Amino acid sequence: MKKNNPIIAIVFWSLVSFLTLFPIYWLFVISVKPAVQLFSTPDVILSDPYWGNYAKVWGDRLLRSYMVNSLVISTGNALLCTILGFFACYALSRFKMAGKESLFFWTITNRMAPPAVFLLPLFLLMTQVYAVGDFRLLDTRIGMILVYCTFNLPFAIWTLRPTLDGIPKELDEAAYVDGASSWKVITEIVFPLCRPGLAVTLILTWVFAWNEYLLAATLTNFNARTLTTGLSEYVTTTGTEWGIMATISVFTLIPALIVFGLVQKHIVAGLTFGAVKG
Amino acid sequence: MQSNRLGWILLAPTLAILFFFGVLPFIYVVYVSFHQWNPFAADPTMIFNGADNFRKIVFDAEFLNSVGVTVLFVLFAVISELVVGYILAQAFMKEFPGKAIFRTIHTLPLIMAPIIVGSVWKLMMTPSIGIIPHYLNEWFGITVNIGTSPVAAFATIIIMDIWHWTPLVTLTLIAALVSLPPDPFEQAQIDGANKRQIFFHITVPMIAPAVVATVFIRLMDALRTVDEVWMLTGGGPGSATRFVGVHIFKEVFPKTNYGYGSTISVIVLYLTIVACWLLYVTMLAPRSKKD
Amino acid sequence: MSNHDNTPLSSAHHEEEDTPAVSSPKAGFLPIETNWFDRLFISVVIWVALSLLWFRFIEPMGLSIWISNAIALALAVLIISKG
Amino acid sequence: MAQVKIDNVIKRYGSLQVMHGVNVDINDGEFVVLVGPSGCGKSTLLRMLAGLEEISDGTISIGERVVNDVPPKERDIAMVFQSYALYPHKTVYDNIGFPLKMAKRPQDEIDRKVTGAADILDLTKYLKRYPKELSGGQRQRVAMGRAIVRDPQVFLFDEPLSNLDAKLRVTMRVEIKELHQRLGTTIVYVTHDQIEAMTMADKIVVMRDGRVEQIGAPLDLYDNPANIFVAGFIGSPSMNFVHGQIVNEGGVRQFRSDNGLMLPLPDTSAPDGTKVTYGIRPEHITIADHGVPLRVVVVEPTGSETQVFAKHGTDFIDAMVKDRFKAAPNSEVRFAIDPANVHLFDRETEQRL
Amino acid sequence: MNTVFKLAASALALSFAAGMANADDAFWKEAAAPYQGVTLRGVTESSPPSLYIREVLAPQFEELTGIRVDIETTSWDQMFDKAIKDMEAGTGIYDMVYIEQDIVYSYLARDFLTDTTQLLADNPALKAPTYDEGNFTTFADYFRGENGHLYGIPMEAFIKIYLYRTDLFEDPEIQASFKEKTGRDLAPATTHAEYTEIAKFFYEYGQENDLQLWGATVQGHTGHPASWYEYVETVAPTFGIYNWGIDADNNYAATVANGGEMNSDTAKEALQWWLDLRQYAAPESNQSTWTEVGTTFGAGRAAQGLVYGENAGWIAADDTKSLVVGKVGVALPPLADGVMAEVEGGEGYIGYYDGGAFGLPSTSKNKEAAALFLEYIGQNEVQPDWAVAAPRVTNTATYDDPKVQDMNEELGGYYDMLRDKGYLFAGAPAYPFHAQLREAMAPTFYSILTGDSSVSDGLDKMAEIAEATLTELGYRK
Repeated sequence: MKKNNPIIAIVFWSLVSFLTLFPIYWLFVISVKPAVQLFSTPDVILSDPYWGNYAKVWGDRLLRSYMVNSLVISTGNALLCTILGFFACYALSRFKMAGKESLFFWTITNRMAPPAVFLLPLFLLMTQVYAVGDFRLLDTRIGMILVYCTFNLPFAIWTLRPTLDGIPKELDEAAYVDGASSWKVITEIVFPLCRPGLAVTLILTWVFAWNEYLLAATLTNFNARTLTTGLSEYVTTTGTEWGIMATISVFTLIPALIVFGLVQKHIVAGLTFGAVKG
Repeated sequence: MQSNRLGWILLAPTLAILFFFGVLPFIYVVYVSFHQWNPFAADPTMIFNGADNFRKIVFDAEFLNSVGVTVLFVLFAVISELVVGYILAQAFMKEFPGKAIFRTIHTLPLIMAPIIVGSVWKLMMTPSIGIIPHYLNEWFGITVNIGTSPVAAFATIIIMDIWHWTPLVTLTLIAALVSLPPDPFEQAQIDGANKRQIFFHITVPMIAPAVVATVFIRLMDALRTVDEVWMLTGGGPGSATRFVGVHIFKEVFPKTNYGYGSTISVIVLYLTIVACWLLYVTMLAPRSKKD
Repeated sequence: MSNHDNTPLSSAHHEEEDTPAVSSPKAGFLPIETNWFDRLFISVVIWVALSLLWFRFIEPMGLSIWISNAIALALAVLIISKG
Repeated sequence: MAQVKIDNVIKRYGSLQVMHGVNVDINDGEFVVLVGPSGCGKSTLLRMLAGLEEISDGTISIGERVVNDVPPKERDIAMVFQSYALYPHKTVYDNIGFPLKMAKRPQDEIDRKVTGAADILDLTKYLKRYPKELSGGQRQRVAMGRAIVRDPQVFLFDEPLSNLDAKLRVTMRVEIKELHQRLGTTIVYVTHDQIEAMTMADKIVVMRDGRVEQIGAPLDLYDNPANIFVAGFIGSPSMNFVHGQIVNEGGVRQFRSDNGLMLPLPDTSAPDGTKVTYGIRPEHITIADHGVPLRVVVVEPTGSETQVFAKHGTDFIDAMVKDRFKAAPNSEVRFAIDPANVHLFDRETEQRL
Repeated sequence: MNTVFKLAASALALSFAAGMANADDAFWKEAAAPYQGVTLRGVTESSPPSLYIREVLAPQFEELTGIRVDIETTSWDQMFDKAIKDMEAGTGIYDMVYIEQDIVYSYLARDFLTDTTQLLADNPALKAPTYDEGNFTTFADYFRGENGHLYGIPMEAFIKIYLYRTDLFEDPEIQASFKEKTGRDLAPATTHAEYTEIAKFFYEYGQENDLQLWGATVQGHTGHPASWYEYVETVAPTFGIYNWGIDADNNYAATVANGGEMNSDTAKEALQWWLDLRQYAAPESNQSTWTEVGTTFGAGRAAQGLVYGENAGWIAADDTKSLVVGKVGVALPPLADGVMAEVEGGEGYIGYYDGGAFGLPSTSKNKEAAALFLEYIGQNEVQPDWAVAAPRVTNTATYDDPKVQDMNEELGGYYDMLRDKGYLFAGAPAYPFHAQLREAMAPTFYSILTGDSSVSDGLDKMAEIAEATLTELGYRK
């Protein structure tokens, strides 16, 4: 009906984008400033960038192994949560199980737990209960993948439920009539149809896992430390190495940026929290 | 047809993981919450003390204050995120050049780790040296000091949270708006509703499920906010930004007050679950049940 | 409208399809549909809330927490059986 | 109540023109049906009338007023959508009362009008229900109720029956027609179903590709279609068309198809050799011994009538006969055609000769 | 010290150590023989001395003995949490834990640590010829148990000192202007009043000349315990309030009413003096922890300040981080009348002797191998390079090394002060409840800093909270 003026939209969005980008830009500025310049009058415009921090971070073998751990843990966790969440939502949306709405709600509550106090029981469980012989879950990638499920699996279920509910049951039935097994119905009919929802769930759980700090800091020691815990090594009583921290931060942003960019177009299609039906 | 057994099989791994990594620790926390336990007390063992921790908590001014500021924070942050997110989502419903790029830019903060967000904002907000206080002072003569002004610190955290999490709200609202059928809106135009009336009578009720679902996620996450605040203000100035997450953190980390810390967590979890449950049964469940 | 008679249109009584059944009104006194687990949860919520309020306002006056527990238990029985 | 005048209306989407100067005059109290195949622009025209689409050029007036720039709510119209567009979160009562509430009418008036409309539409029992708790027909009537209470100058219906089953569609057709008679309001009704158009309309507007092909009373269109399109569109089963030319064989002017089928020719001024399309409606063909010989393809008895499909080469002709008729496939049948019922069209322009 | 510098230094040290390869090598190889295949794990704060262990000493040790050493470096609060959880739960993850001087009492109270003296006595094969407890400075005494045995091998030690800008203090124009304004010569303050006067002078000087310069540093974060530490460790002792104003021998009394000093008039005067200083301090001081105080001073934004010794090193010498290299002088903190006499007399202290040690948790599964590594880092031989890379001194012999002497020059005589005046400083009081008590009082302390509560009311309340908390913890009867 109304003609919208693209100029206004562009000006508006440029402003919003400026506000959005500025802290990220500033992160970058900090990463290319020598430490000696950080605590003096700030300049908005970047001049004479200093790449020493990048050289240091890139050359740090520990950080490289943290990067690998981060990738393995967040990818493993995102896949696990998305697949298990998909199965769970399929069950919740297709079966008439007693009390399934309560079950749905109570799975979500796992995300509400304030993390700090759960660290102690998790530590005890992972060192003393979930241990076989010399192997214990603490400080392992698989352990972190499982621990991250406590907040990501509820999220996956929450995001995927409307997607599953939105796929007509008739499709399953048609496939059964055509002779498919339950497994085939799930994997070949329903799963592909959920792709946008699955993509969004995958990316968001991945980002949540990638960015998690507190659990990783406490429940890993040597073998499974992640990039975010690497950050904490530069906050010390003898000076916080902001430049290095910012550089690591920039490094943590890049994979997230790539993953996010890949599924951009699915995001809106897949985020169907409480979608309205007719 | 399919038997319920398959349903339970599909749910089993989820329930197992949540049981072993969510429910068991929770049971342990509840167990500890009835004990006095500080490994650095004169008696470092776990001593059962009945409901004494709960007796203490209802008079604990620090805790009650932290609940208060948390509620205030969550209200401010989530409502602002909804309003800003809705405005931006609506703005995205129109076509304009470069829309895809702007949308990508707008979602960027989402991918940043809270601890990084806290660090960047700390550097930007450091009194006198940070770029924001510096130029606010230089250009407008406004002095902003998050070290002395509770309002400035609180506002900074809210702005930071809006900056960080509005994109999630925007995206879910765009998804909700895109999936709305156009007919009721045209019908409402013909029925004589003006813009405001359409918004309140048609748009709001029709995107309400998406809004509530988004609020739900944001509420849960905002209540757990620790990393950003820890980096930015450490809970200060005074106790102005000592949110429950930060409060619990201080109770169990430096103070190693495992017993009472567990009690606080149990109460916080209790309050969170009750709030979310009310939201869920009143706003979300009825719709999903009837469909 | 007032100038038209309000008798149903001649064809309106040709009821064609089945009108879908509306969910039956719930049985209990709670304002929402519940199963036993929900009601147990509600009882626990009330018990905790009551206990906390009791600790804060009533126990200092000398009334034991067990009174609160008894009330909560009674409420729980009522809610779980009748809710 | 008012007359509606659509004057040389053009619609463009960017550089794409989809409506090419449409003119329609609708009289006060008239039931006008816009009909045409999907994509012909009939819904767009209706939405322009409603104010939901912008008018690129030309004018639309309702009553005395040009409404080009008048927002929908001020046009004093009511509209029933194909999807019914019920508000899913409002009860039947609130759905019907919504326009009145928007107009800030007093509660007692809303109450009176809503119950009145509910009475008429037999919805009284369902006022407290939500749309999803109603059957398709009931939802449809709620949508109509919402239109009725506004007491508008013009009712707009956008394919309101297309989501209903066949039997219900017949019932609702009667209902809408009855409603029109009772209220006497101008109605503009869009459908792709020519039977709806024929049975309900005072006046039919046949559209194709953003143009009006013909305007007229139902039987006018049936008897005197202006072109092949209208002829083929109006009437069921649709008209037979055979391509050929006028020949004069031994002083008898006849029609000879490209396959050599000879058919009787009505009076026409067209000269011999003119290439024409020959149109004859199935219901105007009888079976008689003196008719044109053809081979039977299929015979379809419907009880009251029998439809006979027959061919000659690649020319197919079907007939709708009153009598019971039996014939084996590929046997010979003779179709008698009264030249008075034959329509001739120019093969190039497709216009009626 | 930035990483590049450190790594360069470490490469140097490695080659140096290799060149020095001496008779002791035989001992290490032999002693380590039974422990081949063992991996030692340690947790520490990622401070420069610890990073030196991770990057230099651990690889050296591995090369020498074949025992792998993994050092986890993390933030201060994470380190404590992880070490405590491990030792509390008895998981045996760590073979070495960092012990900050103030937490050693907590660890000893819980028997978390292994008696290294005893361990070496019991296993003579482990005793390295180059290792001797007598090599350590008196700082090691903080890590001795009641039996006088050593429970941690010192690895870093600093004093919190008074740093001032020599370029400003020695500028004749500034000196003249100061004299004109105050009637006395500009020199590092010896009393609190002088300190404030100098702060005020430089604050005004900065304002008048439109400089990014303020009068003093204040470690006054309004939401971080650093501010509490500056008050109790640095400011209060100079007024004669020791050990947080709590009398450990008198049933841990804190309030004046019960015989404590936490809310005494002197304590209030001390806090008030410190708070008043903030008006002359850089604006970021209310967000400053020990880190930012160093950065503020290093950025040349303060004329003087009380700065942790571990920061003095890079402020004075590292030009990649500091703008005031070569312009830093050190002095003793300003004192109230009579305090020096008291301290010389053996009662109290004038500032914080800070540092940490590496301890061997009782729960370790590789005690013997860990003891070898602890001996290794305790040798005199490894100290000088370490002291240069990360300014800290734990062995008396280190002071005399030429490299350390050069460093001393660069640091404006900091090492001399550490050696000669170190006895005036003291570690944190021997309480097993530091963090517990601090966190209990912190909210009130922060409310004093924000002005929500007055100094007098706040300290009164803090003293009460302290007693209540100690009662709850079971220390105060």
